Amino acid sequence: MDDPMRATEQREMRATVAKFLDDNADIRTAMALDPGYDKDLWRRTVDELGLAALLVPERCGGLGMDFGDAAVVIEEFGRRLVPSPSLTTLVACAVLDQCGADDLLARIGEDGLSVSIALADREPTTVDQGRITGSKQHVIHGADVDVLLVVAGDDLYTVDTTSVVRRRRVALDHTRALAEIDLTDVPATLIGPAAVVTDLLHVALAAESAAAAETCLADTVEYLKVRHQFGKPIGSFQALKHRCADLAVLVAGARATAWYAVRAVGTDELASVAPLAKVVCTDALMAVAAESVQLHGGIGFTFEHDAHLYLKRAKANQHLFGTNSLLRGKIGESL
Amino acid sequence: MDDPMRATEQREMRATVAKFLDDNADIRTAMALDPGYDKDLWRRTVDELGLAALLVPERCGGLGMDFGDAAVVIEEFGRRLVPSPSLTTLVACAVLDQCGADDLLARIGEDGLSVSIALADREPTTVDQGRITGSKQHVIHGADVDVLLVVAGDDLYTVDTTSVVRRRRVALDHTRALAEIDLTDVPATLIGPAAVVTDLLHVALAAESAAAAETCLADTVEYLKVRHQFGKPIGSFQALKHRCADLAVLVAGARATAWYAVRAVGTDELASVAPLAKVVCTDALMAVAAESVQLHGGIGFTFEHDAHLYLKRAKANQHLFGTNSLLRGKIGESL
Amino acid sequence: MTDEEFRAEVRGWLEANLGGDFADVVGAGGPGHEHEAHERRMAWERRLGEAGWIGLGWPVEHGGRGLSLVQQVIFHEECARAGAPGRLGHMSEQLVGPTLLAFGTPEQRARLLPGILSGEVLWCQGYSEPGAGSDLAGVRTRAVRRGDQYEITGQKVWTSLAHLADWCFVLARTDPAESRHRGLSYLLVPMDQPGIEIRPITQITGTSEFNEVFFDGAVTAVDNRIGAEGEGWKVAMATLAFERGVATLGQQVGFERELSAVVELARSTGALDDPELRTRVTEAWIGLKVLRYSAIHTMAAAGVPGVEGSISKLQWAVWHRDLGELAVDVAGSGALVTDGPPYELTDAQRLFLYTRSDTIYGGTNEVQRNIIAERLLGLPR
Amino acid sequence: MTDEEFRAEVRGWLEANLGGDFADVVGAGGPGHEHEAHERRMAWERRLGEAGWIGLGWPVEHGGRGLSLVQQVIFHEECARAGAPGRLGHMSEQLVGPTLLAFGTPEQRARLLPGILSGEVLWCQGYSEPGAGSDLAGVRTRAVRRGDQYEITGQKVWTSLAHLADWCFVLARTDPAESRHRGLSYLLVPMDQPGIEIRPITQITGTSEFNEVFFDGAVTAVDNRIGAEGEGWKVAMATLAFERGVATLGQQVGFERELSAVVELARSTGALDDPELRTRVTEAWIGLKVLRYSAIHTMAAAGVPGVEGSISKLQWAVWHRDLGELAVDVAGSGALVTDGPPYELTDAQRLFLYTRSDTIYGGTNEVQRNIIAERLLGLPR
Repeated sequence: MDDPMRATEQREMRATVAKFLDDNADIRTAMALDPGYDKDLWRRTVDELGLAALLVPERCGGLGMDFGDAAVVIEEFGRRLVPSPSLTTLVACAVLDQCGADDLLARIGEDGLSVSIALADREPTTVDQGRITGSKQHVIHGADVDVLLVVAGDDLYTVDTTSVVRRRRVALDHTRALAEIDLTDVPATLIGPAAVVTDLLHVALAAESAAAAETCLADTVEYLKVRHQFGKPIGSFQALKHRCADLAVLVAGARATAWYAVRAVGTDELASVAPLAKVVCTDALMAVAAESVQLHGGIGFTFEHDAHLYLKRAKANQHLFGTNSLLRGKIGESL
Repeated sequence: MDDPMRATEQREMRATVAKFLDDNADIRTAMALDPGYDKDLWRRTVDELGLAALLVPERCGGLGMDFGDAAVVIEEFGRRLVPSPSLTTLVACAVLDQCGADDLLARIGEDGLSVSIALADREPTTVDQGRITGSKQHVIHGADVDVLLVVAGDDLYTVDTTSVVRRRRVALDHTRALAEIDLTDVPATLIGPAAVVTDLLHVALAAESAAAAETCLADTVEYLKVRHQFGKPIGSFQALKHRCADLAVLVAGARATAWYAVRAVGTDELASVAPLAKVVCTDALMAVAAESVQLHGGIGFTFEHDAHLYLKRAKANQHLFGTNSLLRGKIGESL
Repeated sequence: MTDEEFRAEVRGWLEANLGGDFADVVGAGGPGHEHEAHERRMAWERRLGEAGWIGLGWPVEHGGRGLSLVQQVIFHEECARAGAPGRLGHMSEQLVGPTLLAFGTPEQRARLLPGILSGEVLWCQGYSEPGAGSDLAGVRTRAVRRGDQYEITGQKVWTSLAHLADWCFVLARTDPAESRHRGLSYLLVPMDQPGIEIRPITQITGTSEFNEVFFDGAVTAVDNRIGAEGEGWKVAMATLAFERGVATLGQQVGFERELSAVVELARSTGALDDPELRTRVTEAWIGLKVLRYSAIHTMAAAGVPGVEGSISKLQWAVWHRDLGELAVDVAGSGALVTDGPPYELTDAQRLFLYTRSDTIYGGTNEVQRNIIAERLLGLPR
Repeated sequence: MTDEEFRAEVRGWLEANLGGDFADVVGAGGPGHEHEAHERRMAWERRLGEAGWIGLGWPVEHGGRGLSLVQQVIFHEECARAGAPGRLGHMSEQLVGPTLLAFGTPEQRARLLPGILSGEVLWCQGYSEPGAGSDLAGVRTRAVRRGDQYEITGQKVWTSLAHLADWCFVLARTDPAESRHRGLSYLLVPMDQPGIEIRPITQITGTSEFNEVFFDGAVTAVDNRIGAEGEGWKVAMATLAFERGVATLGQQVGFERELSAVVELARSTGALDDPELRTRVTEAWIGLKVLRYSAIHTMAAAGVPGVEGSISKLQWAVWHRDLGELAVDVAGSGALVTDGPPYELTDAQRLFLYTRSDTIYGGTNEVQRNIIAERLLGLPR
């Protein structure tokens, strides 16, 4: 959702990204590729949209845009479920900027590097004299990105990707490959505190999920307008209309919440808003995607139709970087 | 719901009770009376339906019927929300029978005494050398019944009603008066173990609530058939139809659960089924009553219409003798 | 003036007045208490009017202050925060005023706006009828023209404040040959006349906020018709859109206070340690944040909301109703009895019962869903 | 034989066979595994047939055993408890058999029932079409009579087991001049012929259970029509009612096993200590009890259920779908990845995805709600 304060500017950028993806992204092909995303598309994303340089500050030769702009890109990728390391690359750049990791930022912007962040422990991660040992899981496109940031304890490090063992796992969500990463006494460069990493990932997932929910609902509504049963469009059946209306309320709330969370980046409010936004927006996507499968009937249960891709993305987003029940539990503790 | 195994016999009894109540019970008048119920109606209930003697064994001069029969009576009172100590009297008789309290049972049957059970502690209840001290609350019609059974520790006692202080409280549910009872060194007669008291109260509330849910849904459906808006009966609007259908599923489940619980009285299964049935059936009533208010629109928000009486009975039943969240918590512990 | 300066001004004024000679009405007339302290709350309306706090968003040339949406919200927020009494002038200011501004003649504006701005003249709404609740086009109250007057006969219902109001805005059928939304007119009718009888309706809370109003040959001047004869539907629909305005954000301060009370209650009854109730409290808390972000977003994005009003209404009404049920559930068995005779409800019980009306009045949930499905999503009728 | 003796007999036989040469199919073909072990499961059908376990409730004169509903339920319960493989003969026994018993001619019964009873002949269902899913009266597949044959052209969809079945029961339009539910006939069509093409449909689980079936001049003898020409609607509706029969109670044993697995998973992931998930697990457990009591009650009260079937379908489908989501939620982040390439789902993931079909096939939730609202509650169309 556009920041109303900067509506015109962001609207143009959104339109550019949208057109680029509509013209070039082929989700079905990409998700069937070995890395789980289309590396050529990534290259063109970098070259034509300047995605890698988007959040790289101007002092490092980048475009120096802010997280609100990044959210626009994340949303357009997200609403189409385009497999891509764009979300993690953008979040990583925002983090690196806060840590003042100018050299790495310059390199990412210049060479158009893809980045991911290894957050979730598979086995405990420890750092001893500048070397990390441990194992990470659920690293988005982690087997294939150029740069890996690793969270260990309260700090964030970067590691040489050739010194770690990276395994692609088949993910429930076909459109988002996940990797396991083993680190054995791997030399690591300290980047700074990891404090905002999780918050920014939550905000990114929130923005993506709200946008995906919006698109999934719109697609479902369109289907209800054309699909006829009992002699009329099924979208004229009031029971379905009311369910769609309830979903529209959820989506409106999710959009507003995501937008608020994006604006909270860089403020004290971020720590409390980010997990809440993640929960609200991914739950909204799940509700919409579940109804989308149901309202499409049999066709919604086929692999061929996209409804299940939204369903799987929804469930994955609910579970990534802290399950929603866990996050809600923490929110409850703060009452 | 009739026990299918004894369908004919119970159907007749149900019809008799139903006719008696339809002809004689005036809920609005009764709930406005000082005791909160119609004592004359109680007297006629005893004389004409033999309610007090229903569960009194034949050896004590009673009718010697079983809890399935009692459930039929409880349901017919419950579905009409008739204020009456009949539920507690019947449960008390079932308990007294199990404890072999023949003298008291004979007296109840013969004199048509009304009975209630003081279960919930207001202040801790202790027994010392045959004397009870403590305070009880939420005693159904407790300020006005002839006989009071008091649970203290694991045991059930009867106390002289003139030796206790009884206070009527205004209840949320206008159709079920509740009392507080203070006991100060009151002589008490031990009746037996209190083990099944709560279970039987739960089953009784379950049966009552399932029946009330059924009637409340039927009344709502009738209203939807006659109320016209936008040029047709609002019951023809599919969104409302589907919501009623979902309620019908809930009610069917509640009826079956209540029926199963009633049949479990006297078996080992009772302890696990009773609280579950109480939860399921009172929740179903709440769902139906809440939708009933909504579907009646403005008129459902008036004191004059009965919708709110079901809503209040539902909420009260959810909270009586262990709130549903508490009971569900206990069920969860048993997993 | 910056928004923060404005906020300080509002706060200062409220402190002086609610801390001063209006201390007795702090918290009066909130949800479930609408029937209380009418006289003092009418005095409060006049005090607001004197100080220029009515018509904040109206154009300056019509006696308003031409303030921004943000500042209007600030005013409502501060009022809620300070425990200012529930407004009796809500319908006057939020419904009739904007209607006059949009559809009134210069003469009508000059005659009727000042009384609203001064807080001295109270209005009530004459839309719903026993046979036409959600379906306003089914209105059957008739107005027959006799010379320069209309003679009105019929019955209205759910008219809050009818017994206090000076005027009622009535949707009536002026052309009996037409049906549905054609042939209706929007008439302003003085309440103090023999042809009008008012009967209070007792609600499920045991109190009365609403009334039935019987018109039996009540009269009003033709000059009191807003818009052309037969154009009443258009005027009435616009009025309904005004209803869902900036008050929503201010309302949330009240929600916040209610939720805090529920959390406190939950803490005291131990419900916060119950897994199920704890989860529901958390969800209510999250839900309120979403309401807040939604209101802020709507305001920032659009200005005056259109169909977004239906989304907002549905969203908060459901949240509020759920909060009401949560309140009695965390109260536990304490919710079984009331504070005292005759039927003095606890706050939790009041919230439980009162919020049942939220999903009904001002357009039922069902009507809001129709609007969202058809106008926002474009689903076919 | 008492019910308990019967149960002992069933249990003994199952132990001997599933503990013996059918040990390899224990647990095969359950929800989400429908596509597995077809050959061995066909052998299992034949073994059931040999031992007389098919057609338990059918009249003795037609080769059945005339057992009571309770005993039929016992058989299904014991099968589920022993982990007997998912039935391939479900449609043969539960749909076609009862249809032949109710509407077939003596010749048709004599010719077709034995193959069903022996477990040797498999049937599939040809009702749904791409344009007519929930709305069966919209069927467009046509059957043109040529002499003593029908020539069938059209497309069916969601046909499970089409690639294994010997016969398909097809709802086709024999009178093109009629529309909706008039002019349809109920035809039995042999699958092994050139005019039929079968294409598997890949499901969201990544596996294939259902097919599209294309009829392009496929033929069947007029003798294979059940009921009169043009009376197919009546026959098909009766078949649908048969579908919701006694299998429900047996099915619950499977549900119980699934729920136990979810509880175990929750224990192992710590989800049972999470207030929210713990509450949901408890609710699932309570819900299963309600399903069980409901099935027992329906059986005791009514015998063969009518509209009660819609209540039961809606009730269990929603419960099962919720269980599927609960399964992946208690699995937590473990549900993010699968057991291995290519797309080998965990049990929890499978349940999550597979149960999405429960609320769609065999009459969507929406269709069931229509039936309940109109036929049980009598609400107007």
